[in-house]
Amino acid sequence: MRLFRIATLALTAIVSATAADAQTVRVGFVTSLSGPSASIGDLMDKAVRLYIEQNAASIAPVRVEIIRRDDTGPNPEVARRLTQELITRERVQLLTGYIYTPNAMAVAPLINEARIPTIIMNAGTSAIVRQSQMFARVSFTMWQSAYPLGQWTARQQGVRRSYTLVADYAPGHDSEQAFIRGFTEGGGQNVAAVRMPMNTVDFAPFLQRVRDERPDALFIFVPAGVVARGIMKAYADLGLAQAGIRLVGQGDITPDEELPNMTDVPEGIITMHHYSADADRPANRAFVEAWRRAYGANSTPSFYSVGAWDAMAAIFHVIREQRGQIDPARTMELLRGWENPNSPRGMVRIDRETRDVVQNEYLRRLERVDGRLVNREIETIPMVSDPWVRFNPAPPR
Amino acid sequence: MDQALAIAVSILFLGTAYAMILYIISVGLSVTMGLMGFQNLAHGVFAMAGGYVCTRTMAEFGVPFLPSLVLAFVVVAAISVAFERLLYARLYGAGELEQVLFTIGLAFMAIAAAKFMFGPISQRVDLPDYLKGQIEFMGRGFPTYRVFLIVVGVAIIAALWLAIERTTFGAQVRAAVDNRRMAESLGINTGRLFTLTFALGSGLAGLGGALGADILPVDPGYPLRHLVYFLIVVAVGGLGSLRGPFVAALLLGIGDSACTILVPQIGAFFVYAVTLGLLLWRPQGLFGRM
Amino acid sequence: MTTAALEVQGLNKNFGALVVANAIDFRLEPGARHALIGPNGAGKTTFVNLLTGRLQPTSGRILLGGDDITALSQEQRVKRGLGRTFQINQLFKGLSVLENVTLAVGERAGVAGDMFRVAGTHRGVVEEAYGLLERLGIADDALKLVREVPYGRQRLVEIALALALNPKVLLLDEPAAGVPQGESKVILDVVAALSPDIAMLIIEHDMDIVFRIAKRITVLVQGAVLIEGTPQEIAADRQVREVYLGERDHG
Amino acid sequence: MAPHARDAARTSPVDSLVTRHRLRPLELLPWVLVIPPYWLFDTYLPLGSEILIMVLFALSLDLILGYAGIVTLGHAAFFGLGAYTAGILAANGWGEPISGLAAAAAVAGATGYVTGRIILRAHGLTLLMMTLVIVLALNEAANRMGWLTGGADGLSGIEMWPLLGLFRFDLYGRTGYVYAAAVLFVAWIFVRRIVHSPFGRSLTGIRENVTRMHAIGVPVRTRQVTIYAIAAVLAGIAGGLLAQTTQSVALTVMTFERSGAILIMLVLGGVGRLYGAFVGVPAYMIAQDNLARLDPVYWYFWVGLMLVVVVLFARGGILGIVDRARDLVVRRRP
Repeated sequence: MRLFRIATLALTAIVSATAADAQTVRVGFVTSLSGPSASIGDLMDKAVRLYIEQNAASIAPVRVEIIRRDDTGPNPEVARRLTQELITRERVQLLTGYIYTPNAMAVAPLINEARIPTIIMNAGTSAIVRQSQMFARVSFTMWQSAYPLGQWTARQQGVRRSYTLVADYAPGHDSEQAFIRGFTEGGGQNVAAVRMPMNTVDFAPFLQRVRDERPDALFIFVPAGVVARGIMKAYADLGLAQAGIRLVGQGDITPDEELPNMTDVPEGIITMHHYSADADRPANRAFVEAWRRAYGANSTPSFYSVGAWDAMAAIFHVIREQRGQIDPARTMELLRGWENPNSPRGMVRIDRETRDVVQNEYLRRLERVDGRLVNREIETIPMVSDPWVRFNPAPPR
Repeated sequence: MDQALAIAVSILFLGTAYAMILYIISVGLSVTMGLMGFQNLAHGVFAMAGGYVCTRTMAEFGVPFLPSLVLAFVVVAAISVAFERLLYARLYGAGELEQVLFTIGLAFMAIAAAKFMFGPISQRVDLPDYLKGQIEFMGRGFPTYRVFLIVVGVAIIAALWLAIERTTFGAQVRAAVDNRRMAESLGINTGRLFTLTFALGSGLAGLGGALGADILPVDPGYPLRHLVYFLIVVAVGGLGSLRGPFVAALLLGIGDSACTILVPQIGAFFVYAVTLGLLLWRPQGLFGRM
Repeated sequence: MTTAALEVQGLNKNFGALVVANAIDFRLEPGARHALIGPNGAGKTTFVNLLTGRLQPTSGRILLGGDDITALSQEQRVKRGLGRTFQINQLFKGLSVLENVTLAVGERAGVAGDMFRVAGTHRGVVEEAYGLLERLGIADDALKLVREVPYGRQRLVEIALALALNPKVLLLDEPAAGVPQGESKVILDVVAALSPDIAMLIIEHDMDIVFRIAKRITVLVQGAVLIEGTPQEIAADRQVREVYLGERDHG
Repeated sequence: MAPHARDAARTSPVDSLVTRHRLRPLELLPWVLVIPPYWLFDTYLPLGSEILIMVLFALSLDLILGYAGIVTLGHAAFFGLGAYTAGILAANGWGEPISGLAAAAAVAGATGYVTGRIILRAHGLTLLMMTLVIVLALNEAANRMGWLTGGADGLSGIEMWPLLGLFRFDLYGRTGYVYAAAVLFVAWIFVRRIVHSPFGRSLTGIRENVTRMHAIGVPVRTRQVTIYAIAAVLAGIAGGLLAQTTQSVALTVMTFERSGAILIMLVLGGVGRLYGAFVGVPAYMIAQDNLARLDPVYWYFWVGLMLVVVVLFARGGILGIVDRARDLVVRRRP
């Protein structure tokens, strides 16, 4: 029996070697294409296709084949099964995608066992990359933006008391802790940390409470999308801005794609994020232009798209360097320390030690330009690595 | 003391505004469920449709806000007649399970259709200037739109209750809810009555969806996202009642804001606990009959 | 005085201000053939529901074979020998006639809670059910689904379900209701042939049936007992003729 | 029901009822079909395991929905409790699979018993809402107890010990497949026995007519609570299996959506037939696996359409259609 298994494995190795000889690199791409988060998967998928279209020539004669799978949302069992199938049936050499943390966590044992380098496009919980030596991440972490935002807020004149309002789930908890840590380390005092149930429909009572409390700054985190719009609306309705309460948050509360529908939201909201579609960098202008040419003038890429874009850039890099012969160890070596100075988000790097993303965080101000709301970058905090790692050193192996 | 009063006013004001939306959307569900004994889990679709009618007619045809609300009512009521005659009517005698499945199926299809037609992103609502900002009253600011919601809500409720209590149509509806067989034997055409009631209820849901679009953003996920709240209002209020869902909506709206403002740690459990408790205490709902 | 098969003392039931049972005193003797009559809305079905435990009385006592059963649940009353039929069929329409009766027999025999042996192990139960069908002359329909059986025969299944419980007291709620005149005879024959050990209370509208079967009659009007007596006494009573039989004379 | 009655017309009525429980050869078909994929489609084994697990889940739902006639939108609560129980045990150093399943069954069953006692006095919309609210509340509890469940990040660090101390859970999912199949097989024998027991028959009576069941002396609530708890046990085992074979648990194990999905799969196969689960679940999941790949965005449209069509034209689901087709053929023959 054991012999049989060894024989199968050997055969498998030969088969995959032959596949590589054909100069096609097979990449498994797991994201959500149906269900409530289908639009996120769509933003990622469009970026993947656009990248390949633009850069296919750069790896010729090697070709890259993307095998897409739909994990339907935060369903780790589905993501795991699809990944398993991608590895065993489709014989992929690289994996990428993964919007949700539980999905990424669930595939860690698989990629460990099969030794498949996996580049996370989105999932943002700090601890993920520690789950497997085969993970690298090009997206972001909650701490990466919320912590420096806390520090920055503490430095502002007249801001001494902050109030945090986050969606009551793991990413929200991360953001809350990161912001409060940054803010209190900077000398501020957080007066209340309120968590809002995920099914909250009317946010006004939460904001009314904030108004009555009169903090100097209000930090909000909710998942991007309909919820973000609802809470921004309530912020505007209750006149918190007029009451002198400054709103700060991560990019999720003013997502680029929702901005056209956020009417009446007051200018001046400060957000910290690694990407805005309106950023005035040549690489970004080219990216957005190409995007609109391909997908229509009304279509706007978002940070999801940029995560996918840079994941593809990293994948193309390892393919180019190995001339299409993907070796897991060598691939991970290539990913460690990989840099892309020409990302739409500016410089981005995969840390040599942690395999996690290091990138600029941009402080943006919500402004009305030609009658339309944009997140204008006003300050850059260069090359931020995940602060969480510093506060939570990995246990010795 | 002043502080406590201010908090109480906030709770009542915000809770009532929210309750108005919930009630206007849900009352139709209560009446049709009571009248026809139909488990309709697709009711949110009509509210979503109202939201789309309102936002799209404003965006594409420049219809002003108030007329677009009327349009939402009329268009959704008209669509619902087709639904009722062609689809729902076939299942009046059917079992609970069939009705549940059928209406979930409709909701799924509506979600996909909405996504296909309007895209995945929520709709923008351009309120007229006179509804923006805040109204100063007794030295406090109140969001104008929520004041408007309460005023319009009260007007609609008054009109609705008058219609049901004072008109022949209303009398027929009440008779049919009480005892369908009896009503039929008195020569009331219950089939037509169902259709009209259904249209009225769905139209109101459409209107509620449109009125609420600024607070509950309209997007394809709408029908399922808010379904639980609509159902809670109906179940807690009691089937076939006008007053029941109103009390339930107020309880839910005000209770939820009170909980949020006073003890946010309890979070979502408040709604669940209250619902379970009330249903255990009165399985037929606050104002439902056995 | 012998112990009554079923006795009711000062039974009251109100729904809010509406009084549906008003100080009812009533005795059903062992082996009785007793009829309960009264105009529409007199509270006959309510009375039956109070007896069986579907409704709880506001006050008063119900005794079965001398034991107070007022606080007992429907199930417990059935277990003590109180069986009933319904005015409108309450059958398991999607099951066969034999299965219908087998369910009742199995329940009475106390095997129905058995979870780990297949139903076939209890062959005696099925045989008893089939025997009952033979006795009532509906064995031919044993394997038909109830909903495929004509209404008149469904009424017999209704009675079979009650008999399967070996009741000491049987409440028959309009056993021939809804059955065409020609077929009702079969049902009445069955009723007439019931064991004399069973005390029977028949709730009826149809005076022919009442006078054919009942040895005693109680008249219920507006939730209260108007009068009780032999058929002759009732037929002769002026009050009864006014409130009840009167309708027929004029109709 | 009808086909049995017809088959038996030749024997005596009593015999036909007494022998109803006998195994018909066709009933073994699922078990024959389970075997070949192990060798033939070995890269599909993870999907296979998931199908087997969902069949078990649907089977448990059939007990309360199809047999006892209780319509619930909260059955995923028990699935989720089972998944979290097995998962939390394994993530905290107890990775033994079988005892993990037993724990999952116990937790889910106890919850089923308690909630059943509380809510089963209601019916209609009220009952529906209570089942719904319970699953929502449990989901929220799991979300907020991040220290135990991992919250929205999912439960990570599940490490399973080899099954029976011998078989490691492997990359291809072979062990998981055999394990799931074996558990389902045992559960099937158990469920089949219950369905054909006097107890099971009395459940059918409750579904068909509660009023009459009361009138023939059936302790209706007790029976309903019993079967509700049994179904909860089986759902808990299914959830535990999912956690163990996929070594992951997330909040989505315990949602209204999952309750709805399993209901849809069961209805697609056919309710109250014992084998509806075996037909509906694979049909749905294989269709989803294929269709969703072609046109994932509008998958929900097709699911919705399927539901509407089943309710309007094919109430017995796929098995109902098969029955009717067979009736047609049988009747045509002289």
